[in-house]
Amino acid sequence: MSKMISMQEAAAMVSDGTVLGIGGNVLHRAPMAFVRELVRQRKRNLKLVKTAGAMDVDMLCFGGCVTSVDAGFISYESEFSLAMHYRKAVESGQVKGNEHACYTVISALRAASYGVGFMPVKGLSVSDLIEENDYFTRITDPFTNEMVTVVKAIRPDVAVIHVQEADEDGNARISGPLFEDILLSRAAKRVILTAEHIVSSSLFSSGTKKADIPHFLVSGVVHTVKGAAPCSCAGSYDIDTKGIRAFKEIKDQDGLAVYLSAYERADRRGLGGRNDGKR
Amino acid sequence: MSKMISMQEAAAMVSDGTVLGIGGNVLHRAPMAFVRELVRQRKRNLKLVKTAGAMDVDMLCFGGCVTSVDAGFISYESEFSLAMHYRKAVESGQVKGNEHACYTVISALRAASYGVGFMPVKGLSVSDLIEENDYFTRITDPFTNEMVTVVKAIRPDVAVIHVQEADEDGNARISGPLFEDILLSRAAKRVILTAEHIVSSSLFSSGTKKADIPHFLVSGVVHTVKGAAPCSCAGSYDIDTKGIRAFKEIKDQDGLAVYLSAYERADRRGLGGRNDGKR
Amino acid sequence: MMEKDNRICDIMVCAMARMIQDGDKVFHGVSSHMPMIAVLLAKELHAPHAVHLNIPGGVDPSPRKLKKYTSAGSELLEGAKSSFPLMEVFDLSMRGGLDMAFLSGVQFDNRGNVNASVIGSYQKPKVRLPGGAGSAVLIPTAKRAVIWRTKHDKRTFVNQVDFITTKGNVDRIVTPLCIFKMENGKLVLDTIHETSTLKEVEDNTGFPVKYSRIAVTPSPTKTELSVLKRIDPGDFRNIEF
Amino acid sequence: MMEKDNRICDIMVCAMARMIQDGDKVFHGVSSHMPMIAVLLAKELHAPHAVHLNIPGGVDPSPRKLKKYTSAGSELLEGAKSSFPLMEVFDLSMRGGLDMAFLSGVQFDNRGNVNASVIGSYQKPKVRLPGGAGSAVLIPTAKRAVIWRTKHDKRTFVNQVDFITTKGNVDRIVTPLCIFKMENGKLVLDTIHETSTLKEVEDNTGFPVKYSRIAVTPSPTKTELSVLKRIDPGDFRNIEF
Repeated sequence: MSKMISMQEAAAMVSDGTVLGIGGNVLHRAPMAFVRELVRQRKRNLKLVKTAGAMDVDMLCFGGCVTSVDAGFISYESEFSLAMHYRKAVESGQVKGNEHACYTVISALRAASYGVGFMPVKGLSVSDLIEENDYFTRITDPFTNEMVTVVKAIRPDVAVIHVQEADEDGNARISGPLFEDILLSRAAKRVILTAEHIVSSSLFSSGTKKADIPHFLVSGVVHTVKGAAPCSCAGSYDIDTKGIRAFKEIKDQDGLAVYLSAYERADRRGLGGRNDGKR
Repeated sequence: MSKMISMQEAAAMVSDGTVLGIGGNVLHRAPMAFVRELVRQRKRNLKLVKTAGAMDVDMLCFGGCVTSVDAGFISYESEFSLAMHYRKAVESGQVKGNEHACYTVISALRAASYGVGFMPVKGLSVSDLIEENDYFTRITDPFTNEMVTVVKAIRPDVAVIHVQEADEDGNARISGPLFEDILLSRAAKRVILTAEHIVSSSLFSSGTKKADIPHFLVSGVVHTVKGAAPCSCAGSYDIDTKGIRAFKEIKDQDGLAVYLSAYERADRRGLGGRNDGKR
Repeated sequence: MMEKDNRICDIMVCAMARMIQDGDKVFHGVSSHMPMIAVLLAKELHAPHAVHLNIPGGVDPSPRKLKKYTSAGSELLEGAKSSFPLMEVFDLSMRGGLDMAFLSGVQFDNRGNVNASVIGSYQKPKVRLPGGAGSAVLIPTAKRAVIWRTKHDKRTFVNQVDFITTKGNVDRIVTPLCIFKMENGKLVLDTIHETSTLKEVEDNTGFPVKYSRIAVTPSPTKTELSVLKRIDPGDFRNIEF
Repeated sequence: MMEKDNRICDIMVCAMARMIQDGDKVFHGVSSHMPMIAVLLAKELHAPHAVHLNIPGGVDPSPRKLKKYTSAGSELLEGAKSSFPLMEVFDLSMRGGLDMAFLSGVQFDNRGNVNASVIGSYQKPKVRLPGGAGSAVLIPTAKRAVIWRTKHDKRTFVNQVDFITTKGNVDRIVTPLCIFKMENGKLVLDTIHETSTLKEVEDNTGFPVKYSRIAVTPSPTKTELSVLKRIDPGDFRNIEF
């Protein structure tokens, strides 16, 4: 059963208020085309979830789409430095920055994927984060009677993951670093894939490496060449420095609209439907 | 640093009373050569851990090596039927049969691998197992106030896993079904590998599939051709029906000694040392 | 009831196959030739989009040759497009995503309690059973748990199980004589196989058999039997008889 | 102290490399060019059996070319024999198996408290920082946490951090001026770089600087500098200055 849809249809699956898990890590394999479409569709009150985000989270904050961010780290790393839109949005009170260790996001996603309400976390022992956030608390280990910090489960309503290869049914394979994307695909209620290449299913059944994400977890597949750009996509392309710098230099919403419209045609090239983009 | 050792040295790493995690599943990729050596070395009071065991657990019970078994299922499946030595050992009180669901073994290993003392388990809700066993209890989810069953962590002192390919340093790759062996390799304090083939490290660094088990988790590697026989080893050999039937027909300890000695030479063929069995 | 030529194993496997709906994510475990073959059959006929999940983790495998001794071997990876091993299947069920699981047990009572653990007391068992494998966590969490058992006698269907391994979403219990269903928390007779009779069911059941109407388990069709011969040429669906 | 030709980045990276012992399992995360290069350097020289762990998960990678913009890219999978991604590195640390982690933060006090979260109050921050990434769980669990920070001023080394993101097994803090070590729960001066002076350290530290004796951070050797040039031809160890 083909799950090929257009970018517009895919983004329409994210309603205002959605808890949205975002694949990739910092400037790597972030689903930027999908993120741009969310901003174009003027989504509001999204609750973002990511271990370590960068341009994706920053752009959604700039677009006014976000009400909270659960993450361990939001920054562009050394060369491109801070995520200023995220930072300002938190400082102004527009966005609630729910700080995690990257590992407590992982633990919260594990809890969701195991169908339980919380996960004990060894390392978070001495930290003001525990008192300041209602998603952390301490309980007693019933076997040892020692105190242990636990984190509340995070079950994203939707996870969006950019992959190098997917078939029409939604079987997908990630090349290079997986980051937390396999876990994310299990923890979320629905999964949307954007895929550089739409491949024949037989590639997975006859090849040496099976799909990392099975079709039955996936709700929609968008054929999206350069779907991570200007972020990197392992094996396909590295970052587009100009595209990142241009974004960082935008001053206002008009500038953002101009920036987004420059990508619009490419982002929406995958038209959906069975024979779209098949190679 | 070569970790190649002989089978005798490897089995000597298992002292009496060891909590021993065993790789594979039912009649597949069980580390039978290692199990036979444990019986030959007359280990005592081993505490076995496995999701679904068969001949491995049965033979160790027959050999009088076992004091407890934590498992979800112990049987040879349909054709070869029940694990009678295990069964009798539990019924006589010689062995404590700590019944789990296979999933609660997985959850207990996950807890150990995450460094925490327990793991919440969604599914174990209505069951006499909870009251009858001190490794299960119910606690309150601090976020939802609902009751949830938790299982106590199991951290094996030693895990033994039979793999198709390992290098001398202990990097290892499993072909075919992984079962719970990757998790087991993380949960245990020490890992011993028996390997059908000792391969060059460059196979992992240059090939398309990296090692599933990294060398730094591994304490010893034994070159063990037919190390899972008479159980199956995916891609290498299927079960040896005669070898299984012959074991099931043994009546007493003398018969067991004869059976084990027939395998002794083959089991101990890997001599340890740097250049052993290199291909 | 009239005696027909159909074998009990075929009646059972076809009945189990028909319980699988198109699109269902369905799991079977070890020692489960009949459910394994039922899943393969359903996918060939009315439920091509059912998702076959198993212990080795091959999603929708096309095994070239089934094995007599196992339903958890590497052949269940053959032709699979993705890998989703046991651990993940459990997680899927825990978070509410498994539609159907085929499970077994050794003792059942008419309140849906399942015993796969011991006969006698747990701490000093008269008989130690192999264990419930996935049952204790899957029967409560899979949307529908279908139990099959190749024995139907008063030691299997009892007034009160010796030990409650689990209880939960039991939907049907398929036996060599009949099919029970759970209705309002009670086990009631659903259908009787053409090879059996109501009296035979009653004589071999340790609790009073309840039913609203007596129906016969639909016979295997010619198509079903011919597909069965193709996917299970070794007749492994019959090894437990 | 005499002024020498050595650059601060080289002094810091070489000092960090020397903290890695042969056989150590050592992790660095994002925005971590200096530790990444320190690990690669240590493995080339005194610690060939150190195990290089990172976010993409390549164990002991041999990246053909480092990237200026990231220390978490796919080049860290190149040449690796096994894959052990972030999630697994965290688990390893939680169960006590990580020997060393390079981490950062923005504010430190002399009791070993680390702030990577906010300046001001958490709920209404004056400045929202990027976040501690792995720090909050790795600093307490890695056997030795080494912190590096390319700023050394009174806003960084404070009498009392605004917020305790974490506290734990801080072993050393490497700055552009000096190296602090934790001793009996207090931060004390370990060595001063040849490019700096005690006065400069004191003038730029918000708490009284304690020390038992004043030593100079060992200078980079010719061998170290030549290996650095080879493994980091783009001079990414210097990008934060």
